Amino acid sequence: MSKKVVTAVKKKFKAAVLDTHSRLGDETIILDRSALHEVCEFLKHQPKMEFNMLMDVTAVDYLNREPRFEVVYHLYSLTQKHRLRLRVPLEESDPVVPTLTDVWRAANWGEREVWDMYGIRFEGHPDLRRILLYAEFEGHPLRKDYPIQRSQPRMDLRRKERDSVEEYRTMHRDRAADSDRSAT
Amino acid sequence: MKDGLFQVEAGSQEDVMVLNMGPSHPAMHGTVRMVLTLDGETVVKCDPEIGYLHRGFEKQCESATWTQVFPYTDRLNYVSPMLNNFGYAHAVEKLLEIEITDRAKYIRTIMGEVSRLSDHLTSIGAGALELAAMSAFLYAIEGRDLLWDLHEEISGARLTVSYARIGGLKADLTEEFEERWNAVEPRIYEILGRLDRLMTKNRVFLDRMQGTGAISAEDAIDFGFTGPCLRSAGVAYDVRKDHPYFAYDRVDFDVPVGSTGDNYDRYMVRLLEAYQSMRIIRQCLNDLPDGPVNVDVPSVVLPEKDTVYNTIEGMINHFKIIFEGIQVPAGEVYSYTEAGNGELGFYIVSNGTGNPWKLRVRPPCFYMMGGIDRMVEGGMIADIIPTFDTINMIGGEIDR
Amino acid sequence: MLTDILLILLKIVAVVLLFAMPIGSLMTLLGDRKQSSMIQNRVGPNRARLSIIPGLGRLPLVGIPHFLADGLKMIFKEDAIPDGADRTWHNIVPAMALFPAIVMWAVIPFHDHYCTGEIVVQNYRDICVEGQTRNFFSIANLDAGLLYVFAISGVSVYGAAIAGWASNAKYSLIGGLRSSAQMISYEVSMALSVAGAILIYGTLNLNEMVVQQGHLIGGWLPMWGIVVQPLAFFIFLGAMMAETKRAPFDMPEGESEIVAGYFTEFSSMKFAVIQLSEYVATVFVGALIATIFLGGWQVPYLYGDGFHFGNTPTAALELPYWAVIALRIGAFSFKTIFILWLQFMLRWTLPRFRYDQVMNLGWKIFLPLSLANLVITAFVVAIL
Amino acid sequence: MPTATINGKEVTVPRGTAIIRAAAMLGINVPHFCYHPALSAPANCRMCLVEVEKARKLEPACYLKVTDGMVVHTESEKVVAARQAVLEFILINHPVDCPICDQAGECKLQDYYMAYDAKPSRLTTGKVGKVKVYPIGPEVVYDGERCILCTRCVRFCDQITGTSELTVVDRGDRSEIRTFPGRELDNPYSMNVTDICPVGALTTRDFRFKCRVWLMTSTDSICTGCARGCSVHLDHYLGETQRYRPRFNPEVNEYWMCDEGRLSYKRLNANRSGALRVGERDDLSWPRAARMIAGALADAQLQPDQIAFVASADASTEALVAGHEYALNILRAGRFYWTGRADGEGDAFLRCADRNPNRAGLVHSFGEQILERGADRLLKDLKSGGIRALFMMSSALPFGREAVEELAAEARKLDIFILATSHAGSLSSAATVSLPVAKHSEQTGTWVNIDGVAQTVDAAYAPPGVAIADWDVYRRLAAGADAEWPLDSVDAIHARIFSDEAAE
Amino acid sequence: MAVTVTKIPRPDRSLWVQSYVPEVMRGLSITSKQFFKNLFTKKDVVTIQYPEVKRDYPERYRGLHRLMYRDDGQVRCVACMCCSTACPANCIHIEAAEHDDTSIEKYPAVFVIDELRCIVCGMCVEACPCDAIRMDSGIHTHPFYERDTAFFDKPALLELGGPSVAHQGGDMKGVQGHH
Repeated sequence: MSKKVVTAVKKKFKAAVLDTHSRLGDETIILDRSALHEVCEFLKHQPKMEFNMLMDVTAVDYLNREPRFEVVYHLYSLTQKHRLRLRVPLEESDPVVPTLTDVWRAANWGEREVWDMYGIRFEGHPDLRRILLYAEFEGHPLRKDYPIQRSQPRMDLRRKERDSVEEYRTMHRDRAADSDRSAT
Repeated sequence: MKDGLFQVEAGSQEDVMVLNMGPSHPAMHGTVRMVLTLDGETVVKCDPEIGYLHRGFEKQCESATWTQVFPYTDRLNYVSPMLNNFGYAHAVEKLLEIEITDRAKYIRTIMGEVSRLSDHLTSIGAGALELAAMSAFLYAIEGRDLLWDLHEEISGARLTVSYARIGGLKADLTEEFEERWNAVEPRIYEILGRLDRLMTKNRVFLDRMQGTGAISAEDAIDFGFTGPCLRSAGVAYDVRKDHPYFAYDRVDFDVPVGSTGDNYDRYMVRLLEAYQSMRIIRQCLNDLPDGPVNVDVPSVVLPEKDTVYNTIEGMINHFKIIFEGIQVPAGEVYSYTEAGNGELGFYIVSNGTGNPWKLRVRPPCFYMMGGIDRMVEGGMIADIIPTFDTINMIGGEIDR
Repeated sequence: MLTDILLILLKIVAVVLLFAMPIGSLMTLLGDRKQSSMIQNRVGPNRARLSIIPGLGRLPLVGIPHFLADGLKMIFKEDAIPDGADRTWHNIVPAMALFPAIVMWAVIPFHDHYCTGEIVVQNYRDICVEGQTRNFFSIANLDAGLLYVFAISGVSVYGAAIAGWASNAKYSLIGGLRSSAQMISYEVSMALSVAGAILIYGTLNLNEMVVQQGHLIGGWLPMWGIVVQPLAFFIFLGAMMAETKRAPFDMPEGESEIVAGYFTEFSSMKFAVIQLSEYVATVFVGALIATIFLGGWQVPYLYGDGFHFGNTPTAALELPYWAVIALRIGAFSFKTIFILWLQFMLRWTLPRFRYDQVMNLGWKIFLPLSLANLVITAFVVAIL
Repeated sequence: MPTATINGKEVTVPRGTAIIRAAAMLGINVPHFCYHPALSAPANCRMCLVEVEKARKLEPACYLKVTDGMVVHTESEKVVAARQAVLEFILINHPVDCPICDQAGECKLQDYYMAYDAKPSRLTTGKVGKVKVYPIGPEVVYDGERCILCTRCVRFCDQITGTSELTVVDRGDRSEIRTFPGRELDNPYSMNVTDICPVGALTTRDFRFKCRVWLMTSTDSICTGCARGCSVHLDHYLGETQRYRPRFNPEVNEYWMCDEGRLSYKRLNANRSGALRVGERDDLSWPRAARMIAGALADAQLQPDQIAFVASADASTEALVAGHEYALNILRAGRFYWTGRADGEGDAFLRCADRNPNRAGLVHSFGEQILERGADRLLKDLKSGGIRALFMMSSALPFGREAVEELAAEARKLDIFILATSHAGSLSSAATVSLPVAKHSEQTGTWVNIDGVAQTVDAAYAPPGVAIADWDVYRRLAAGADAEWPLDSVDAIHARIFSDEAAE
Repeated sequence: MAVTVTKIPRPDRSLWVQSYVPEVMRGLSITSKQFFKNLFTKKDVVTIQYPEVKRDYPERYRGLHRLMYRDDGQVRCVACMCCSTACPANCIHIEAAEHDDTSIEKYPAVFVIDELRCIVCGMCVEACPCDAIRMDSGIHTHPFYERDTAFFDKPALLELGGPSVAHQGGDMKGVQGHH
């Protein structure tokens, strides 16, 4: 079932598909990051594929391998009941992938966690903050070169956090401006 | 009122208040913080902040042997530890390409459902507690304790069970297990009935639950909801049915599905699923096959103690597994099981050694928390409480 | 004159220290802990123990030593005042909360006026002949007793509101705001719901109300408030519970939402006093409901000289006057405690309302219902 | 040059190559017990049997030479069955000793059993008991029950050391390894037999029960016991070196090392000090201490002739280069000395009389003439006065305790005595400034051996306390003196060392 | 297998429900039933009065560790370090030493378990190849007032222990070595 998906993607995005395999029944496409967004849009909306769920986003650090990082997406189709894994290799020097938040909103938190743990940036992410760790944390702990016993420096008390009232006011002003515009 | 601390001015629409709900707050179980922007009592903006219970689960696993990961998985969703155990074992077995024995499958199904029951009872009970219906909570907890007695009976611990092993189980069921279950079963039914009668039709409860924290099926899918939360929105996705594992393809059970995705539906899904779990356990106990609980793969399963004590062959086998860990072939696998809160995924990368190279958990409530702002914005502060509860976020799982 | 003052002081001491406070604070224990434990299949407090009778060992005494231990603990706890709080008000507020809760007791009649002479029962009333009636069993026999109650309960809102404000904490503030809104709203339906009873009994004097409830309709049914005003009873019960911020109307403290509401930032004895005032108020609710709706100190068929079955001038079963008084005070206490028990049962059974639902209930349900009740009662009274 | 096909892959090897070697060239490991590349092949363990096409039976891969057109299968069904049978036989009398056996974890029997057999034994009779804990030599203990009689140890003593102490006594299942009457396994290379023993029959007294092998981490390093600089596996656990094992290096030591060198790891652990002390203060940070030292040196207003720098033949070339740079340009020393261990006994095999691991590096950095100014000369010059400040690199001294005390007493009289040291001792307590430095197991360094072979090793674990690498000490001292410092990384130092060599 | 779906009913808001009273009464009937039942009979009370009454732990209960001993009372452990290797919490510290008796050869000179660090997973018991360590003492880890007291050393662990009945070492014991 999902073999067909792999074939179709291979056919349509010939240049971007670096490799495919289906070990243990997990269909996998290794993709170039340039086509990631396009492929995902295709996978989500194409009939008979309908990958309407992004199950998980994570990354793997293959230290001492070129390219070092890989972002891994697990997709699922609730209608077709099939799964697909997308892997996007990334160079250590340039760990950036386009965000998928506009395709699946689930990517929001998943990508935040990958950023937090691996320091892989997601271009176009609306709110790329650390999620499990605090903003002052130094380094990205799931990288293989982060020693497991490493301790973090003591941080100062935060004087002031993000000003949510201010954010809300801006939001409110924008909204008011919008409604003014639509009124006139 | 001192300026800058908080401001309450009359009249203007713009004047909102920021309220830090948590991390230390009675209802934010598992220490979560929600930065709320309030207009009166209405939530206009919610920014959930997690990570207060982050323990570096995935990092730790990378330096543990495959077997040593089990105690860590106990502490993921600590209300249903068995399900995490089995989910992880299932993933590694998939990577090892091992098919566990029939008896192990049935036992895993039984104990998994026992754990699921305890998870659902906790969620229902805690929801009642947070709506101040204390008695319902304690009834549910009483039921949960009975179930944990069963955990203890067969694994030696109530919560940190570490019961599964790769290729099978740590131990077989005890002889008295069925007897114990026969004693527990009517009491659980009684407790479920009591909860049902106390709450399901009570108007105070309905007013609090119906129409609050609702999420549409499209949004739920988009946010990656799974489990009871997705089913409450009307999507009948249950890993146990759609991709059966263990003995789930051999038992008969229904999938309760809601329609609106509000708190009431989530509560009902859990309540009805609890009844289904009871059904599954009964069926499995009736058909429980005989035989060994561990597969016959010496490189994976520790040999019998007698063999270890008395033969060099058993001793060598034992030693190799203990100090090297199970040698899992290089490769990657994504395995999924239905945990208490939804699809519990394990993405494992092995480089062929005794330790996982990468062990990613897909905690079901992580993605649900990602969508919680959508569910509470526009509601009132008080609505956060049942919404947060019916999502049943477990700190150990979301923060890992 | 001096004896009058002494008498009043004695009565105050008796009511406050022997009835309201002990029951109020014991309820913290028995109602909140022991009763809940029974409901929830637990044992409840029994670890603190006392040895009262030598040789019997240390006894749990249904948990009463816990209450003593708690009090002792509260005294020695640190009194923390948040940074930036208004210290003056923060310190005064517990007293402000306790004051109305205690003062309200002034008008509760524990028994009819004491008759120094002989009692003749006429038309279900005790009539004192050849003697004086002395007010021994209520602190003040006000003709506007009920109005006094409403007036004082109107004051009690300040305790919670100022406690919330003076703490300089957001949760406290929300709690304070919630409580003031809620208490003020429910006063309306509270007053309106008893208006029917006032019409029927034609008095605001609580003792007189009780006396009138000794009437037997058709010679067998006591004319208790609950019999003639059943709807008002439920409304009044609900409204009073909301007024005292008891579950399921405990929005102002709703611990799962706003931590502990207006008393989040109170600790040690100040916290204890606020708690105590709440419980004293709860007991007062019991006493007031018993007075208005459950016949107060009345025991059915029991009058000054003994039991009468029907409108007979002589008692079917004669009793000495002291026994009658004892029975009636006992009955009153029993009724009060029953209402308390009921309140606690409700508390341990029901989930909490949401803040806006409470307001809806008050304004959209209780108010129209009590108005309707009033109108219908008025008609009926007018026709009869 | 015959060409053979092994497991379907072709390989061309020199004539006379055994199949096992040819397979190794292809990356195919043929399991074996008795075969060792440096020893003769008796083919007695039968573990390396492989299937050679056209041969009537299975052939020992360690013994049979490759011939042209030979087709070999090393993992065929027949071969695996044979291995299982061999293992079953070997294990018949093997004791259930893994818990008390030091070899557990690196035992060939364990590895092969899991790889090939993993089946319960069919043995029902009792096992044959033999000698346990037999003191076969001063450094080595023998366990007869665990021995599988591969005779590697016997051949080692015959063919490598030529001392021939060992032999096999008795017959059948009572055979054991023994020394010849009146002899002991006491040659200076005796502990090598424990490395080559594929099971736990021969274990060293030193490492016995000290640490389980699977707990240790192994880092490639060298032995600093003498100028040979044998390549070793440095096995460490929890920041402490547990043992040395020889590492195959055809240019230096092949498969072997001497007992004395093997036990020299003890110096890495004894009396270690990681405390930084300036005067009476031991709570200083490195930058602060460096500033104080620079200040004190400036305040003393010394002439170059009053300042002496003592280089060490123990130190790595990096340390010596950086030390030289520091002594010349920042310390401005006018006198140079060197210290090192006194010469010992050498032989024609591995042991050198020169017990200093890096005399070549010393000469490279400081020039040939420094060798004339040794520790004795230093003592003499100190006594005669003239030296007011002394900087001494971490080093061993070539003379006995009394002379060391004498040197310490003289050093106490100096205005400034800076000692970079990794050990606590009388000299370090005599120093005005004691700078903690790392040992060779804790830092990157290059050592040049007696034959001019340079070996660079990496740190195995972190140094104790605030100790740092030698070259880093000079970098920090330079920073404290606000001086320019070109050698601010190992790479920079390497660039200098190797460009110098290229220039020569 | 087809997915059997049950649709969740939405309760109709009849007057029965909307008027609060009947459902409140129903709730009260449940709670007051429990109340009176427990007031008079204590039948449903599940609380265990802990220090006076102790629950029996099941046979498999994992409690405090104990070290088993040989027939002659010596510690059975041979310091093979399997338990400390298998321990995910790293709470077992063992120092091996040579025993005078060559049939024992190796014994733990130091055997310390940090019971506070222990996560009671039972991996050590599973890993022990000598039946030397067990967790079936039936005693749960009690609270410690000082950190030091949480370290259980060999004598303390042996005190909880008992003679091991496991037959061990194959038939080795029956055969005499010829030294």
